[in-house]
Amino acid sequence: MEGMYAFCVGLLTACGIFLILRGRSFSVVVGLTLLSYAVNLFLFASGRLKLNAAAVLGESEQYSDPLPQALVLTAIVIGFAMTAFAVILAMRARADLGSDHVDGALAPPSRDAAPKNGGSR
Amino acid sequence: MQHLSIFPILIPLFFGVIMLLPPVSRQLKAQRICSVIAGFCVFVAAILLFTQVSSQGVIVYALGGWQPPFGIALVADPLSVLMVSVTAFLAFAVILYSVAGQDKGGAYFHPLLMFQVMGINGAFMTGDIFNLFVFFEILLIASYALLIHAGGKQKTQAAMHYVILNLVGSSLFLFGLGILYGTLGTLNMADMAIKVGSLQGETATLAKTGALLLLVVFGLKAAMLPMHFWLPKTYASATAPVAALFAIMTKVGIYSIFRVYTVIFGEQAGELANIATPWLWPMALLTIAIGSIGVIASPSIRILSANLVIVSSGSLLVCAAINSIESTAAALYYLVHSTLASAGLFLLADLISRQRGKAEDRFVHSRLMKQPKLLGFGFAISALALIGMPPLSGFVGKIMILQATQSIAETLWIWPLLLIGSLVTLVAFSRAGTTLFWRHNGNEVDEAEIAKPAEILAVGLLLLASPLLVIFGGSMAEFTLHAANYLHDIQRSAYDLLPGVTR
Amino acid sequence: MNALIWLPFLPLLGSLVPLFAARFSRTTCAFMTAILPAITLLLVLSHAGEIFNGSLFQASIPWIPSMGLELAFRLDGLALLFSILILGIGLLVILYARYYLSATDSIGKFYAYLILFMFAMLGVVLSDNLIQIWFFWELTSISSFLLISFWGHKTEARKGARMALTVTGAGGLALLAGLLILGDTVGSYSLQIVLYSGDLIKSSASYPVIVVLILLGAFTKSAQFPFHFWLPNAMAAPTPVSAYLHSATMVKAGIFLMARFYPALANTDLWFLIVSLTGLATFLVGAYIALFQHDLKGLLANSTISHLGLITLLLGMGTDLAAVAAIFHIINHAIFKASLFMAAGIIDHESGSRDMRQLNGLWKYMPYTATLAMVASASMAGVPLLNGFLSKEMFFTETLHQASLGSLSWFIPVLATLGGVLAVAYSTRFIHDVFFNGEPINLPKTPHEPPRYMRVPVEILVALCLIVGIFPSMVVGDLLFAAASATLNGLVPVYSLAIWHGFTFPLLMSVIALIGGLLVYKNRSHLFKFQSQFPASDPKLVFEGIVQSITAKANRFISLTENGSLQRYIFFTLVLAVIMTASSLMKLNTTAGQRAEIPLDALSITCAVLLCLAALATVVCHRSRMMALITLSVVGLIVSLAFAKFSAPDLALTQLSVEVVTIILLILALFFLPQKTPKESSPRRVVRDLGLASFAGGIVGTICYALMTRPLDTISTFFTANSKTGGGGTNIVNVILVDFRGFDTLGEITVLGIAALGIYKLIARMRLYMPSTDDHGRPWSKDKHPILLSVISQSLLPLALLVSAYIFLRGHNMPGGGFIAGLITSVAIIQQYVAHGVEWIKTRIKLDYQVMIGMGIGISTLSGLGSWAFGQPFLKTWFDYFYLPVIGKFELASAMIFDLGVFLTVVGATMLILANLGQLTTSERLTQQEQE
Amino acid sequence: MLILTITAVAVCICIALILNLWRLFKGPSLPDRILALDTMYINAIALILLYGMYMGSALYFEAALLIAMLGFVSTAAICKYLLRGDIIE
Amino acid sequence: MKLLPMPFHSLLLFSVWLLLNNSISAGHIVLALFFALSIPWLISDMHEKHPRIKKPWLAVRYSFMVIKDIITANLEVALLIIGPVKKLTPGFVAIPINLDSDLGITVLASTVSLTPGTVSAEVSEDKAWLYIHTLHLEDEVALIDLIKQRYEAPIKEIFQC
Amino acid sequence: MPLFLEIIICVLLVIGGGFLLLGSFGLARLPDIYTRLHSPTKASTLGITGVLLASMLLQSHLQGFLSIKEFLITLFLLITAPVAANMLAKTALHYRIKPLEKTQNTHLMKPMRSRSQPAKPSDDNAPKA
Ligand code: NA
Ligand code: NA
Repeated sequence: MEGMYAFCVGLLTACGIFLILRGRSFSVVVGLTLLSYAVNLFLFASGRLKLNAAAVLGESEQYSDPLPQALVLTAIVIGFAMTAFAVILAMRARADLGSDHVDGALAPPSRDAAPKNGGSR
Repeated sequence: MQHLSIFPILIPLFFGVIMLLPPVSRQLKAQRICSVIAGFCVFVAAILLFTQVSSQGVIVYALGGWQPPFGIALVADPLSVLMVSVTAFLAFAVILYSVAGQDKGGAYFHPLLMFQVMGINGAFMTGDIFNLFVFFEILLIASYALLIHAGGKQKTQAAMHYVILNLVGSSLFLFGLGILYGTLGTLNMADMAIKVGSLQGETATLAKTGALLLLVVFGLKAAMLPMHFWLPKTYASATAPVAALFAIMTKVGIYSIFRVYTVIFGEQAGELANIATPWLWPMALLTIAIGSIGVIASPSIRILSANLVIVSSGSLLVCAAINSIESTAAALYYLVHSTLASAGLFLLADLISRQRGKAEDRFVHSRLMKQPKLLGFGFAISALALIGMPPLSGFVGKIMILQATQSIAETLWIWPLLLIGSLVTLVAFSRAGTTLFWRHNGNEVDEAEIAKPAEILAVGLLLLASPLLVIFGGSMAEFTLHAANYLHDIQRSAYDLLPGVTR
Repeated sequence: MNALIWLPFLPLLGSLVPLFAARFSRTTCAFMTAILPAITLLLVLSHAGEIFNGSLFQASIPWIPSMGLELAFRLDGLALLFSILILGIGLLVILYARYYLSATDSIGKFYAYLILFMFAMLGVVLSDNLIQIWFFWELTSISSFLLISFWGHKTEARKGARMALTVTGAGGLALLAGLLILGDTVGSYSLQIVLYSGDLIKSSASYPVIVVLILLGAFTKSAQFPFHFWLPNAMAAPTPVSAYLHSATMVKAGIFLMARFYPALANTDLWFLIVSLTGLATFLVGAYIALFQHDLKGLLANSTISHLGLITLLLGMGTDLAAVAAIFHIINHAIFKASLFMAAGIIDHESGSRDMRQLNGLWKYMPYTATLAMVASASMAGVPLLNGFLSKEMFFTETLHQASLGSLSWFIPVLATLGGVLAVAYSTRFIHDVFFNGEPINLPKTPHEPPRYMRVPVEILVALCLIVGIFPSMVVGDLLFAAASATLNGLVPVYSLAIWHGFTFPLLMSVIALIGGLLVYKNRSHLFKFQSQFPASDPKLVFEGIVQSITAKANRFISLTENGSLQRYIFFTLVLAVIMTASSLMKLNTTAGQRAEIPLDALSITCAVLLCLAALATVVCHRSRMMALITLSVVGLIVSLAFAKFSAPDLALTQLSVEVVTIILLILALFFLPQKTPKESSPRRVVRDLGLASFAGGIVGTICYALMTRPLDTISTFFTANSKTGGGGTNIVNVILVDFRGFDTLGEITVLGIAALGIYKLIARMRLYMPSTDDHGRPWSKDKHPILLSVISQSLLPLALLVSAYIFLRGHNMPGGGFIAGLITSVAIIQQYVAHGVEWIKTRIKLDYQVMIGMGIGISTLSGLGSWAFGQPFLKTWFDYFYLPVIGKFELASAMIFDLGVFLTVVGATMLILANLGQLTTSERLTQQEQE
Repeated sequence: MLILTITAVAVCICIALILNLWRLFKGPSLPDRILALDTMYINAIALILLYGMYMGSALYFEAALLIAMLGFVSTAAICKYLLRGDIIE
Repeated sequence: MKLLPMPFHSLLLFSVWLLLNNSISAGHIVLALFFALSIPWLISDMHEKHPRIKKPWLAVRYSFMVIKDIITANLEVALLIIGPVKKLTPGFVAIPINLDSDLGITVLASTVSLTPGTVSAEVSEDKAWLYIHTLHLEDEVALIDLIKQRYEAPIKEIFQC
Repeated sequence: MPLFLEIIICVLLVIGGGFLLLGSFGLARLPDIYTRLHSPTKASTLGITGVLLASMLLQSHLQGFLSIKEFLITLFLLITAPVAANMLAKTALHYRIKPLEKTQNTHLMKPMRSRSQPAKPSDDNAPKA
């Protein structure tokens, strides 16, 4: 089971990273979401997998490690907040920059536009 | 005073919340008053904490009454109180500056500022590595929101890059944390420091992987090459007080590197001792180099100061790479200096840019400034400080770093880079200063905005820090040495930080 | 501590005086400015007697001990000599500048800079600490920059100042490095110790490095070849500055440095070779260039270079007598060159030009000034009875005693004589070409004598030329001896300051120089013609060109690397992460550990296949965005199932609810984004990214597997043991969240709250692209609120709220909690928004979501603060069991309040985000539809 | 017998899930895919309940309840999006 | 403000709470009462006025009938699904309806969707027609009649609309 | 566990599993979106009800008291499934997805899209406006 689990985590990571490397904000957000699934599963797995061992006193004979679960919960919430911000930022970028490309459709940065002599005289 | 350790976190949180609730939330004026009061309180708390730690030693504050390593503990040690004090001072200046009018142009400026300060202070104070992650996220999300304050295309684009890169960074952080928890089984940094020494063989190898992942994350925050790309645009496009506050943000990354790679993976980490050093060396040196190249290529003050932030990051990373008590002490001094000086320059850039019309802060011919003497004086001060020329604090930091090199090889790598970096900065600043202040068409325009008293006070405070750091350089250097000693000798005091663990 | 400490600081205070005195008349200002330097001079002189008797004054206070920096001063012969020069000539310059500067120049600022420089220079010569020397050294560079660029509106002033600062700054950095190594070698940064550690230093391996670095500092400051080019360009400064800095004091700092470290560093072959050859080259080059200058100040500047070279050469000769001669020439050169600069300034001031092609026959107009200038010039040429002659004689004498070039040693006296010839030639030119040689040509003003008191400083200096020249030992004998003694560590050789030594070889050389110089001057037209064949190169242009080409290269490099492509930045970050982790993972020999694995089952395999296929489909279909969203939902669903399967019901619940909110958010955003992604990655790019992604995925998978198959000993047993007894709950995960690690949760809801605030900021004033059709060009359906959906949503709301309350209340003991409950409530409310629209809701719900966030975080914080009342740390929870007659036993816990805060924050944040985003279009869309 | 039945039913659901995924990929139209997703939610509920029965644990009920509630919300939202573009108006 | 703005919902909430907690202890009854009163009170603004169930007994009978129909419908549909696709005779049907309330229409549409081989696809804007899709359309008129009599009529009676 | 209870549970489970499979089978097999809609809406809903009943019985037995909270899920699904089907049908109509060739009364699709009165069959052939 562990091997399959690890394979899935790796695959999710790979898919997430591939999408993050695309140029469009939506793909990036989807990629980040996939990556955060992978992260959550990974962090969860750091407490090792156990079956029928929910960390609720009296409900199981043995308990899985509750700490990574709590960490993943925190990570999920934070991930949600971050994703939400990124999504709206992507909208804003589309509105402001006229493109949903993560680099926008701006003119090249002013550094290039500056006169070659750098203005020293 | 037993709760003093948590004040630097709770005060901004409390005031941030107050500002979200009516009646304060309805009026900008009330928010400003709140903000200034909060800034002042945080500063006072930080100073009190500083003196308390200086006199009584390290304070461990076990949140929820759960003894570390089981609960989260705040650790007020010399390093963290130093960082918190710098943050508090910087934040106070930034608040002063922003209440003069930069807080307009968008909602929630002051609450966000509070949360940002809370996040930064929390990151410095916490003794728990997952809690460090949480505070990283607080300061990051607040910085995202502050970055887009007052809007504009440049900001949106910069934010896009900044946010996404940091989201990737956060994912890596969690991977790293997962590995470390999966091998060490604990989250308290002192406990990790103890447990890491007994790791052996393949578990140690796995832990090393996690530790190196964290280095990438901290490096990203600290703008370590090749992860520095986000910085110039982000800092240059942010509203002045925000950019000034950001000056401490890269330092959070630096701080974390010192914290993690001297305390946990330091000398006494057994198989994992000093694992970051071989990676830090090349990247730190290249960071200085690329920062210096950026400095010379900078077309405006803001980008110049952003590139200087990269250079200072590189210098600090070099200190981390040297990995000795002296280098850490040097780094801490340099960190305080460079944070305040570059923050001052960011604010100054705004004042200058507002008086130069379309030229803004670019190094081109422009109209005459309204207050050339005042601004010129300020500019000269921050330039001297940042170049590292006497009589201002930069030279002390620089010399301390130079003195901290140990082997000939280190000297041969570091000295030329640092010194040439200084020269490049000197050239850049002399070009900048002469162009900004002397190359004008003589026209004065009436509508140009005069620097307001609060703004001048804020800049003045930040710039004043530099000479003070020199005049009181002796005690300052002594303190940083003390902090560095503590950091490098953590194994001896680790059990004091862990009341819940018996030897 | 004694008065010595105050010596340099009096001028520092003094630099503030003119800023205040500027409001008075210029004379008053000058007078007030002069007071403190004058007092300082008196103080210095008051020490003179004892120093002549061999005393040494020292004073120090600690400053930054860990760095080796202390505030340490020493007043010995050398320092005394230089202090007198700095203060004495400084006072004369103050007087001179009073008349030189025009009414439009800010005299207060000028004096302030000038006195600041005086402070810095005094600091250099009085320092008794290596780092402190450098400290003041750099201050001289800065104040010199300010003075050169005093007329900052002039291009040449800015450029000249920048160049001077760059060159001397670079030298300063070299000097710093040298001094640090020196201090490290000696083991102390105290000059006193260093001066007596000559043998140790010279025998150490780092000696060559030290010498080269320190000399770099000295040579750049003292304008030695090949760093001499900055000095002529610094002539853009007002003439008083040139007289003071660029002849008498600052340029001598390099010389001072060599003299200062003479005991510690000199008298080795390396020293001799570098110093003497550099000096010789500078001596000749400066003299040669000086001859061809048309600018009066240019001539003087280059002659200064030449004379500095001469002194350097003397210091490099390695004999004690040469050192004495060097020091003597320092004095003499300072005197005559300062007076010459002042004279040149007068000429410029009163005739409006410095161009020797225009300036002719001024004798008629200003005979008195001309006389003064002629005397000083003669001293520069080395005419007997003037001070210049004396030291030049000593110089010639020393050149004859050189043997270190072996059989080629005769080169030195010959070249020295050649230099002398050139010196006489340019000195003659200074006199003849300006005061005689026909009539003035096109002068802006009719020249006349300057104001009375403007001449006084020149008069004093010229008088000194004569007095020293005639009564050398009486006037400067003691001073010279003391200075030489300091330079030579007390081992002063026997020397004579007489004017007449009989018919000696040096005298012959002087005669040759005088006659040769006159002849050269007479036939100068040939030389000028010869020189005009070479293209004139302006060092300023060359320097600026270099700086600009470096800037351009840097620009190119930066725009090449920071090309604004986020994909590249992420790529680099990930590549670094991959390299770092891979390098470590390669040492992991066996992936699988000893921990027993859970056997596979069909259900899990099916789910895994589903997950993988859905994830891959998300990648494959990512250009069709809706499709990607659907497959993403599948992935999310399976992930929650996985959490459920592996004993994490809380996680499953959270993941499910977050999933839905995320999907809704993405759908909301998708409306404003293009529906499809264009295909824009090149196949190569895709392959590259696929490679990186799979590599990274492989690494993550490997680590994950390696971790899971190894046993782990964690701190979690503590939580299991204390959850009920210490935290009052049976759901350990929840107890960790609200109690053991409640601080994390407080941070987490703060993040959520901040995110909502930030999103609110983002949404404000957003300009939107609202598609009027979908991506297939179909107009949108007209049915805003389908009837079935509206009715059913309304009925579901109370049920959903009840479920939410249920999940909330059981959280402490069973899977659930404030966060999940908050999300369920939010989803239920959003469902109403979807079903009924914003307008409908607006009239019915009046919740201020921002306040809700504030309340939420506030309540959580306050619940944590409550413990302070009981002297407990923040977030210390409290719980107890109670008994009521009808209801029975029940539990109350402060963690519930904390969780309530979580609940409120989640609802507030989620709604602030979604409702605001939803509202965005509403008003605009209404108007849009009216038009349809 | 119970365990056997549960296993058999689980296999049924596995097949069902795969059929759902097949439809989801095949389409051909978006409503087809959404329908497949919606069906998948229902099958997931069954799966969770079966797991709870298999483990003899009641801890998984809430997860099933949540899927039932939230699955509908997301189906409705996606449909609304396809119909109107803007789901909250 | 009425004490019980939505009595039916209050009853539902009360029983659902006890259902969720699997308990009829005094504490849970108190809580159930609390939620049964407070939630309707909280959201009463959100609720549009719908006709009440005027004939509860009929409603119960109707429910049982629908459940029975669901089961039979499912068997029918099962056969259709398994059977050859060629045999399918799908079709759209427009059913004139005469219900005044949205709730009534919703209940009818839902019932139609859950029972014999039909799915409600659309309600006309004037709420006079219910469009359905059926898997097996043989006699359009008979189908319309069936739906109107078997489902619409009782609903109309239950809600009196 | 008493045998009769076990048998009842198993039967319910088998029914549930069968219908769930059937629903998904129909989803995969049926030829157009409109026919496919029927399959999960009815079969899967019934199937899940079967599983829920089984779960209810088993959990009641295991916990020792009547556990009928599974009813809540059934309730939810019965309420929401028709609405989901309705929304999907609307979407399909909006997307003008062609029904199976032999579908009768396709002329109704146009009024359905515009939510107007049903039109006569002849209108369907009229040129589009
Ligand atoms: Na909307
Ligand atoms: Na039906």
